[in-house]
This record gives sequence, structure tokens and C-alpha cells, in this order.
Amino acid sequence: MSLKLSNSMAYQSPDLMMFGSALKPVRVRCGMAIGGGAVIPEIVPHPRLGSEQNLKTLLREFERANGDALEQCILLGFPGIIIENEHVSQMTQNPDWGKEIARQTAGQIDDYYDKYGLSAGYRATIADLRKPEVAHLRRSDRASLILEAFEACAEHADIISIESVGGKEISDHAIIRNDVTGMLFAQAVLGGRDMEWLWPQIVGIAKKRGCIAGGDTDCAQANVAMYLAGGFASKDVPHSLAALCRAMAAGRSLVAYECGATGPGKDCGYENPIIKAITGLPMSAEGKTSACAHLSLCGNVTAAVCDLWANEAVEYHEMFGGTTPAVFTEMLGYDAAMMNSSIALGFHKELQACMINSDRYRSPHGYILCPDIAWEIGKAIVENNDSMYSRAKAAALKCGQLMLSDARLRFTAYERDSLLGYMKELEALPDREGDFIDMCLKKYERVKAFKPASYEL
Amino acid sequence: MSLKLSNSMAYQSPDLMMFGSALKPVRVRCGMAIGGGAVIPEIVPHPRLGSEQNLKTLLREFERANGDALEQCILLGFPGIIIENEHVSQMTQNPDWGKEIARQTAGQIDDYYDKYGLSAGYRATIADLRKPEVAHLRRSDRASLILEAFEACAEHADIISIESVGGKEISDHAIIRNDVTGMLFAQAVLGGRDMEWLWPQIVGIAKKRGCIAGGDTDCAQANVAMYLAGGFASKDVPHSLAALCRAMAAGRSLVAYECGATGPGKDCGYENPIIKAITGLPMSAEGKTSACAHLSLCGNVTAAVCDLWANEAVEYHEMFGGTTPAVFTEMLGYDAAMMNSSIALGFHKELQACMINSDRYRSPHGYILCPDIAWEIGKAIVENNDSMYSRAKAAALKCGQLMLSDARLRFTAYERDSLLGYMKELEALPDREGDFIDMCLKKYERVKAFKPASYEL
Amino acid sequence: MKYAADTSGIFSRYDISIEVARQKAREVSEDVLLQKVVEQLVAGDEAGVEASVELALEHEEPMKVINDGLIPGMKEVSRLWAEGVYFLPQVILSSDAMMAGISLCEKRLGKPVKKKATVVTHTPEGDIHDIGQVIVNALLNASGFEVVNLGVDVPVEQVVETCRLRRPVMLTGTALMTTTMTAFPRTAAGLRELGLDIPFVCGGGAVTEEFVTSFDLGIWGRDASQAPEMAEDAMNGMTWQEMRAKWNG
Amino acid sequence: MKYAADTSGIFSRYDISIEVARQKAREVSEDVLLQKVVEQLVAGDEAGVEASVELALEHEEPMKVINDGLIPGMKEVSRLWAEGVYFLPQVILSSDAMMAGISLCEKRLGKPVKKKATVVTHTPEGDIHDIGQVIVNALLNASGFEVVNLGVDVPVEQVVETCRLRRPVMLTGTALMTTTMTAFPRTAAGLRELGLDIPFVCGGGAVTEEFVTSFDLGIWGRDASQAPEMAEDAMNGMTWQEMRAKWNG
Ligand SMILES: [Zn+2]
Ligand SMILES: [Zn+2]
Ligand SMILES: [Zn+2]
Repeated sequence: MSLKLSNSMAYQSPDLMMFGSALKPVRVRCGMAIGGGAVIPEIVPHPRLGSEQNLKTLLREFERANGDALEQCILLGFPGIIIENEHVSQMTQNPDWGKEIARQTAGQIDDYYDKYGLSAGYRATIADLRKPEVAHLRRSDRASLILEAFEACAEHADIISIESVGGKEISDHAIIRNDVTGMLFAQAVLGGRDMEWLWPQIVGIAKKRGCIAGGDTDCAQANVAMYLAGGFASKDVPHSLAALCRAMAAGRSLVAYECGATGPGKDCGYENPIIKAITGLPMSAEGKTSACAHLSLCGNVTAAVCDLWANEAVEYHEMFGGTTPAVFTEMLGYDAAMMNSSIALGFHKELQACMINSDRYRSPHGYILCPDIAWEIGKAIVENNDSMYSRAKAAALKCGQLMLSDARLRFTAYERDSLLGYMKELEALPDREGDFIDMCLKKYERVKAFKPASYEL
Repeated sequence: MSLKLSNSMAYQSPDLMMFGSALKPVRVRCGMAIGGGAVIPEIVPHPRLGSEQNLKTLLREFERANGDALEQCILLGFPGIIIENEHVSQMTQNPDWGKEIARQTAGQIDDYYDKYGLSAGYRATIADLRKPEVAHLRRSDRASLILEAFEACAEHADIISIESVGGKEISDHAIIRNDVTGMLFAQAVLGGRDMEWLWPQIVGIAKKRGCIAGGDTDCAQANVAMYLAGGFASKDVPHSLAALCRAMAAGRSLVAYECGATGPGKDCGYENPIIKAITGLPMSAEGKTSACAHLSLCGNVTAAVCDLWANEAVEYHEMFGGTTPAVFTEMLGYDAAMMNSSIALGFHKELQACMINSDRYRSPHGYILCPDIAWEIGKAIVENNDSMYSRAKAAALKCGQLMLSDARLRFTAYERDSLLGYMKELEALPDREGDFIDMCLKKYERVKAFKPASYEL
Repeated sequence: MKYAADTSGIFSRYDISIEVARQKAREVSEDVLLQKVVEQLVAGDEAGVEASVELALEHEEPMKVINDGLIPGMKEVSRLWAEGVYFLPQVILSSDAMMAGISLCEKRLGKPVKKKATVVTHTPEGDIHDIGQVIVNALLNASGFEVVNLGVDVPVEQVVETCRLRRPVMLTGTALMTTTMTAFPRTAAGLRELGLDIPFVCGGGAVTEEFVTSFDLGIWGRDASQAPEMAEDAMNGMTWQEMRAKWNG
Repeated sequence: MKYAADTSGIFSRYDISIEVARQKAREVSEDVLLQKVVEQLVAGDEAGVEASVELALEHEEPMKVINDGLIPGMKEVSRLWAEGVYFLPQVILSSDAMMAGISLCEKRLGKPVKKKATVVTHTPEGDIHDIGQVIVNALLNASGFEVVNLGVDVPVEQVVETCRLRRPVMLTGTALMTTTMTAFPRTAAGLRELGLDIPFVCGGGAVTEEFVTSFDLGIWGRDASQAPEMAEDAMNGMTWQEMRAKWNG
């Protein structure tokens, strides 16, 4: 492998990490900095059923949704906003659709800037159409199409991103089988290799078009684990496994930044605090205000070091108080206003402590996203950078050790036994990545959709 | 008048006022204290179109909505919740409907307490069917019906409340005419007198049934003014007038507590901080998380001294992350968790400062709800307690003076001119309530729906 | 309590940065007395309008006072509102003043002035926040329409019967709660049964475009301020389908 | 960083307070070898099941190993899941183990064991969070159904054609995005045209009960874990209307 894996921490201590500030802020076209000292809301509307029928209806849908968000900022006096549109498949399948929607939104943003001085930016998140079951990840029409869509959107968008799917065919198999080895293989080896192929191309497109290569998220794997772990009454996947998957995800998603992405990382990358600790790049986060998309046991703590504060996805429709993009812009904007007040007052450490204490001992997932723990996991990653495998395994082991070493983090008997089992399994794995890959290629050869060639294995 | 008007401040200083704590906490049936040291979320689901067809469909609708909220508390580990159901008219028109829904919800709450130890309470808010245009406020079938509905619900509910409408026929006329005199008459004289008739009866019912007489809100008047004032681009009603109406509303809503209500006051009573300063009773509040119901320029500051934290109203339907009661329970619960973390850490003053700084200079309404300003307005109320008129006028004048005296609170030229005009108008009003009433009876005799007899005037 | 010195990251006062400079009303009439009527009207001064109309009526025909004083004055008010100079209360106060002025002219004429057309307004079930109909009534009055205001808590049958008798060019309904807006399609069906294809503008709180455009006759009204222009459209013979195409979608 | 000593106002760990005590699997068979199969199966140990089935097959008929070992073992797993003792992965692993054991028995029998009935499963357009179908497939397999898994990104025509050829007792579809679930009513219409009244269970992310019950054949599935019992209902001859009445509303 030619990719240089991170070998140092951007932040020398977790105490230096704070919401609203990144060591390396980035600027959207209107000049607004992300990570430059203030938290900015990031609203993500989702089009209604039926609006995807043709470009015209979809343009109209996003015109309303994105316009409602911008208008709400004016009504309430919010200084800035990022609008993210995650592509429905039609927008990537027809790269012109994604482009026209990006063009329209850029126009709306310009209008609000001219009329009111509102600072806004647009993130276009391309749909990863490359289903491992049905397409070669690198050599297929679908692979070409997503790159074409990036090109098309980069002309107008401020930020381009993707939630890439490499390894999902193995993680879907592994996560419901308590198979931590499979998750490690899927995330670190397969996901990492796929990103190493994909991200230099995205970064190249962004550079050419003068826009920002935002970043990737392990939505397809670590978030599936988190969703399945669910709440306290759920019985699908142990929370301790979801936490280990999150630590491993950091090693995977980091690849985007190692390939030249500059952030802001995507909201649903709950691994972002770890990545921010390593890279110093600005990150988006979601928490309580993304309850519209899914529940989470880390509603406040995810804000602790965020630069953008987002809602993941809300379908467009009317509520008593206005349309959902307006309603969620209001909630996100006030969350951000509170954080920015704390910065202006010098109370940001206190506010951060409140966020952290809300969720630190609520669940394993909340615990490992606390800045101090996230930083430790990051350190294990950079200190074990022989391979994507070795660093993800180290992240998981460190994560497990930290969880087990803090007596205030309580587990059910089942969760603890499961965790001890995963740790034993991880410790027994081979040292060298090559040996691990050989082992896994054999172990998963019968998994239906898995084609090692997609990863050049 | 026989009612003894408040003559002292429960809090000797605004610095002593804090979210989560009231001088006189109250307890719901399961034992959970409101205002006893922790902020509790209060979720308010609203039934869907069509579910009001019959009792069966409505029971099913609330079974889901209220059940989803309780379940979300378990999934996320929230220690307690209050569920409020604001009656749709059918539930009050048929007191049995309201009763059966209260009974059903009390049963659900018991089940969750037995199974998980969740502390929960139920607030039933009766619909005030007494439209001044079509019914005598005191002697009409509609007046009897609402009392009957209180009786019926009090058997099962933990808390009973109402948003009473006395004076609305005048305030609807006055608010769109920039008529601060009319608003004063509507809120203080008419609203106050109606509450003085209504609330001793509600308190009597609550005592008999062993439930809590929660309180009233000036939703029909001060909130209409606030909604019309809207956001920064709205041109319906000046924000400075809405702020004065809020100050006057405090003199009106206070009557409930003077008649024996013990709190928690209702979420939409934005005048509640003033009332808490005077009475020391626990109060509900809404802010950013009630964006589902309406926008507001005071999304964070309203939390500064709240005991319950609510969403006003959200219609039941599905979002990606679950049903709206579940989604909004999550957001409210995490807001509360952050506040409770700050209390546990001793950072509550810092967090409160962040809430206040978010909105203090955003708009007049946010400014006057800051604890220090609210307390000063309260002080003007208790020091001018000759009559409901004199104290509401004093509240408005004090409110206006404070707004004009703080150079950091900026106004548009139109807003400032309007405010100076209101102040001049208020200062020119008669000293004695009797004279004021005589003046207003003449001035508003042609307003269509106004029947002085409804107020025994 | 500590207050932040720099609030620029917390909020932006767009209202201040975009405030439209106040403007005086334009000169509308060269006749000094009628121009006085216009100025009092634009100022929303009801007593002033009454006084200046009385004065004008000493020298001018009532219809001239109306057509060259009151009506152009109200048009000037509408312009100032449309341009963001005026707020709603200023429009309502001017409207009140105009009605008072017209009333004086009618007294002199000895008969009521012919209104542009009739509009029926109602609220099927009142909510405590429901002020929409009050605003709609005032704005329609100000624009010269005859408003038949049925008020709140109006049964479907009464709405349909009133429309049958008065043959309005438009019907409006406001509602704030979803559980009351079920009345609208029933009202629309009642009108259709009688062959009355009256454009039925529905709006308020929980009333969505999707719902209103799901039944015949329904046109969704986003804001009370749209009512006068919609009524003009209806008066000019637009069908409900044409109005829906113009105002919705 | 400061940490609160008392977190009782912040959160309650209901998961810990309600944890169901672990239970050993019940003894299912008096035959030591078959009981060993059961225990390995309940433990989700695929290699162990294979070993113990091999051993049992030395003394017992394959159908006895299946009927008195593997099937009761899987029933025990289902019981532990239903009672909240087991988590999903334990069920899936046991299911994998059972399939491996059955496969050995079939080899000995020289022919495949007859399945209960056929179910067709599919995802019209895959989303990166879409794991629902994977779970449905595993649970249906574990319950003894023949699963025809069409995978993701399946066109409507292919679903209808497969149903025509395979005549399943039930069809399932999962979707996470609203913009893909429009395929469901088209699939249902295609089946109806061919006279195939197959109960069509739809679920996943954005798929609401309201939507699914708005077209014929549709039954809303709240959770993947419902799939086996629904398939039993369909196999026992329940119509889609009866299933909808039972599972929805
Ligand atoms: Zn996602
Ligand atoms: Zn995502
Ligand atoms: Zn209210």
C-alpha cells in the first residue's frame, strides 16, 4: 500500500478539543469558516415519496425544503447554516439531476446572501450506488456513475461527501452473528481499501472544481450496528459490540482524510471525534436533534467537539409550526446558539462537561465518544499504524479496555460477557494483516455477495 | 373584589431562580416531584385528523401516542416524564371521552412504573369551549360543560389545566390595531375577572379528587400577539407590543395561583418566569423544542427557570426515527438531561447564562423573559396590587422602561417608535381601575362579540 | 450574570439590517381637501378621516370623495404594505378609517355604496389562537368587498345555506386544528351538490396545501394577506381550478 | 473534566434493572446424543452441532435427528428469544447451526428435507442501512421455510415473475427510503393482475402502516422478528385481509 497512515495526534490533549473550533478550519464559497470558532447548524431535508418522479418535481421539492431552511434563519436571526442534500438514488443515477439541484440551491444561497447577508453553504452527498451484491466496486457502470455525479455536483456545491459502502456485504453478515472478526475485516480491510481507491478521485474532483472534499462516514457498518443495538429494551445487537465497531470505524473513515479530504466530516460519522483528535479537521455531528432519523443513546455528548450540528435526515412535510426543514433548522440553530453563547462567555468547558456527563455513563457508545476516550482510541490508532487492520484492531482493543476499566460504566451481565468474548477473540487474531486477510478470505468465502476482486484481494 | 392580590416576591433575588427547582415543588401521584431539583420533559402529542370521530379511535390514537412517549423513556433511560393531552373539543364536549383517555393513560403510566420503575404523570388540559362570541362565559351550557370535564378528568389525571379565553374577543380586535389599551383591558380586566370566577372551581375539583390544579396560560392573547409578531421578516405586529402583552399577561395568569392553583404552570405560558418569581411555584416552559408548534425568538432563554420542558403540541405521525411523540420525547429528554447534568456538576449557573445569552438581545421577547428582567416585572406587579388593572399596567410600563434602558437591546426605528407610542398611551391612562373600565366599556361597545355581562361588568 | 461582549456568533439582527426606510405617502390628489383625506387615511387616523371627509363633503360630491380620496388613499396603504414599509395594524387602522369615511359618504348619498362583490368567511370550529378570520375580514373590507362574516363554530349546513342565498364570489374558511378541518371537504361537497362552484379558500395553522387540494373547490391560502387578491381573481371570473393553479403547487 | 457523583437525575439504566436472568436450555430429549445436539444448537455452535449430529446419525435415523434434536432445539432458542433471554445474534447463530445440521441429515437421507412452505423476499432498492431482509431471511430459514431471496435492487417485474413461478405463501419487501417504497403498490398490482392474492408483508425504515395498508395485499411489518409467525399464518391459509386485520390497526 502506498497510502501513508497517520502517525500522530493533531491534538496533544483531549482537553484542547472543543465544539466550534478545529485546528484546520475550512471555508465555504461565501467565506464562512467551519471550525473557525462557532458551531453552525447543518440541516438535512429528505424529499417526499413521489417527488423523485422527475427532475422537475424533485427540483421543486428541494427548492421548498432548502428555501424553508434559509428563510427560517432569517426569521430567527441565525448567522449561518449548511444545507446538506443526501442524494436519493435518482440524483446520482442521473448526475444532471444532482447537478441541477446543486445549481438551484447555490442560487438560493446567493440570493439570501445578497438580500440579508446570511452565510450559507451546500453539501451534496452522492449516493453510493455500488451495491457489493450486484456491482464490482471499481469496475462497473455504477462505479463510473458515482464519479460522474461527483463531477457534476462539485461545480456548484460547497462540499462533496459520500457514505461509501465497501465491506457492507461482510458486515451485514457479521453484525447479526456477534462476529467481531468479521466486523474488523469488513470495516478496516474492505472498507479501508475501497476508500483508498475512491477518495483520491473525489479529492481530485474537488480540487479541480474549487470545492471542499468533506469526508466519509461508516454509516453502512458502524451505524447499522448502532441502530441494531438500539435502546435499553432492544435485543438485537449488544451495545458493547456497537461500541467496538465505532472504534474500528475510526480507522476506516480516517482514510478519506489521509487521501486529502479536509472535512467537515459527515454528521452521521459518530467516529468523528476520534478522527478530529487525529487530524484536527472540522467535523459535523448529530445527536438529540437527529431523533427524527433514529434514536441514539448519545444525544448530547456527540456535540462535545462538533463543528457542524445536524439532524441526519428529516422527510419534508408540514408540522403545525411550519415545514420540517424549518422546524429542524430552528432546533439545530438554537442548539448552536447555546454553544456559541458559551464560547462568547468563556463557559464552553462547563457546557461541554454538561454534554459529556449527560451520556458518559448512559451507555457504552456514549462513553467512548467522550473526548478523552475518543482521544485515547485515536492514539491507539496512530501508534499501531502498520496497516489499516492493525490500527482498527488496536482501536477496538483500546476501546474495550477503557470501557472495562471504568467502574462507573455499567454493563448488563450479557453485555459484559459479550464484551469479554470479543476482546478474547480480537486478542487471538494474527499480528500481520496479510495473515488476517488470508484467514478471512477463507472464513467468508461462502458469504453470498462477497467478491474479493472488488477490493483487489 | 375579594381576591387577595399578591403583595410579595417569593424569590428575594432573580439570582436564586434556577431551572429544575421551585420553592414549592409539587408531587404527582407516583411520587415524582416537579420543581424538586430536576427538570422533567413534558411531551404533548396531538391526535391526527379523523381520530376524533369516536371515542374508540381517539382512545387508540392516544394509546399509541402516549405509549410511544413512555416507551422512548425506557429505550433512552430517561428517569421521568409528564404527558400532557390538550383536549380536542370532542374530549371536553363529551366529558366521558376525556375521562376515558385520562383513565387509559393513567393505566399506561402505572404499567411502566410497575415494569420499569419509570416515574410519569399525566396532565389533562380541558378545552375552553366558551367562545365569547357564542356563549356566556359563566352562564351557558358550555360553561357547565368545561366544569364537568374537569370533574371527569380529575379522577385519573395527575394535573388539570386550562387555557382560558376570557377577554379574547377584545384582544383579537385590539392586537391587530396596535391598541395597547385594548390589550390591557382584555388581559387584565376581562381575562383576570374570568379567571377569578373560573379558578376557585377548578381548585375545588382538584382538591376533591386529589389531583393538582396546574395553572392557566394567556395563550389566547399574549401568544397570539407573539405568533403574529413572528420572526424578523414578519410585518404583522411589532415585537415590542408582543413583549408588553407578555408582561401584562403575567398579571392575568397569576390569578390562577392566587385562587389556589399550585403549578406546574402550562408550557405555553411564556409569562411563567414572572409568575415563578412571584409565587415560587413550579412552571413548565417551551422553547426551541416546540418549533413543531410555532417559531419563537426565545428558544433557549425560556429554559432558564423552567421545571418542566415541553414541546407545546406535535401532531401524531411517523418520522424515520419513530413517531413524533417518541422523537420529541427524545429531544426534550436530552435537553432535560443536559440541564440535570449541569445541576449535578454545579454548572447550572453557567448553563443558565448560556441560555440567557442566546436570546437576551435577539429580540424584545427574549429580553423580558431573562430572569432578572422577569423578576423586575414581577416586582412591579406586586408593588402595584391595587387592582388587576393597576398591576398589569405597571408590568407593561416597567417592561417598556427596562427594554428602553438597555442600550444593547436594539430596535428597528419602527419598533422603537411603536414602543414609545405605547408607553405614552399607557402613561396617560386613568389611575383607578373603575375609571379605566368605564372608559373601555364605551370604547369597545361596538366590538361585535363583546358582552360585558360575561364579566359581570 | 455575565453577558457576552461579542454576539455575532449567536445571532444576526436581520430585522435591523433590512429595515425599509419610512416613506411619506405619495401625493394622490391635487385637491387640497381630498389630499387631506388621503393623508389622514394613510395615517390610520379614524377621527381625522371623519373630520376631513366631512370637510370635503362640503365642497365635493360623495362619490368623488370616495373615488378620488378614500379609495386612492387605501391603495397607497396597500402599496406601503406590499413594499414592507407598513405593518398589518397600520393597514387595519386605515381600513377602519376608510369604512368610517365611506359611512359618512353613504349617509350623504342616502344609500349604501355598491360593493365590489360578496365574500363569505367562517371558522368551522374556533381555536384560541384563531385570529386569521379577523384579519381576512378586515383586509377584504379594506379592499371594497362585502364581507358576510359567519364567525366561529359554524356548522357546515349554515355555510352552505348562506352561500346558496348570498352567491358570494368566494368562500373562506380558517382552522387551526386538524381535527376541525374535516368540515372543509364536507362544506365543499355540499356546495357542489347545489351546483355552486365557488372557490373555497382554506387556510390557518394545521391546514396544509396537500389537504385542501385533495377536495374539489379547495384552494390553499398560505397567509391572510393573500385574501384580497384572491377575491379579485374570483370576482374576475377565475374558476377554482384556475385559482388553484395560480396560487397553489 | 468533572464528573457528576449522582447521575440519578440524568439517566436510569433500565437495561440493568430489567435484565432477565440467564437460563440454561431446558432438557428436550432423554436421548443423550440428541440432547447433545440440542445443547450445541442452543449454544449456536455450528461446528459443535455438526459434530454431534454426525455422532447421532451413527445411531439414529436422520429424520429422528431432525425431528427430535434440531427442531426442538430451535424451538428452545425461539422460546429464549421470546422471553428476552436471547439476543438476535444468538438466534441467527443457532439458525446457521441448524441449517448445517440439516444439511448433514439430508446428505445421509440422500434427498432434501421437505420445507414447510416457500417465502419470497426482496428489497426494491437497497440502502446502506438495509439489513432488514438479511434478518428476515435468517429467521425464516430458522423456522423451516424455503426462502427465495431475490436480494437488493430488484425490479418489480422480477418479483412478480418469481411469485408466478414459485407460488410462495408469502412475499416480503423491505425498504428504508420513501422514494423507493413506491415499488410496493406496483408489485401488488402486478400480482393481483395475475390473480395471485399473496400476502405481501412490507416493512423497514420509512415504510408506514398507513402506506402499506393503502394498497391491496399489503400487510405492514413492524419488525423483522414478526416474519416467521406471519409466514405460519400465511401457510395456514390466512388471507391477506385476515392477516392485515390480525397484524395491523
Ligand atoms: Zn445514514
Ligand atoms: Zn449517514
Ligand atoms: Zn397553549
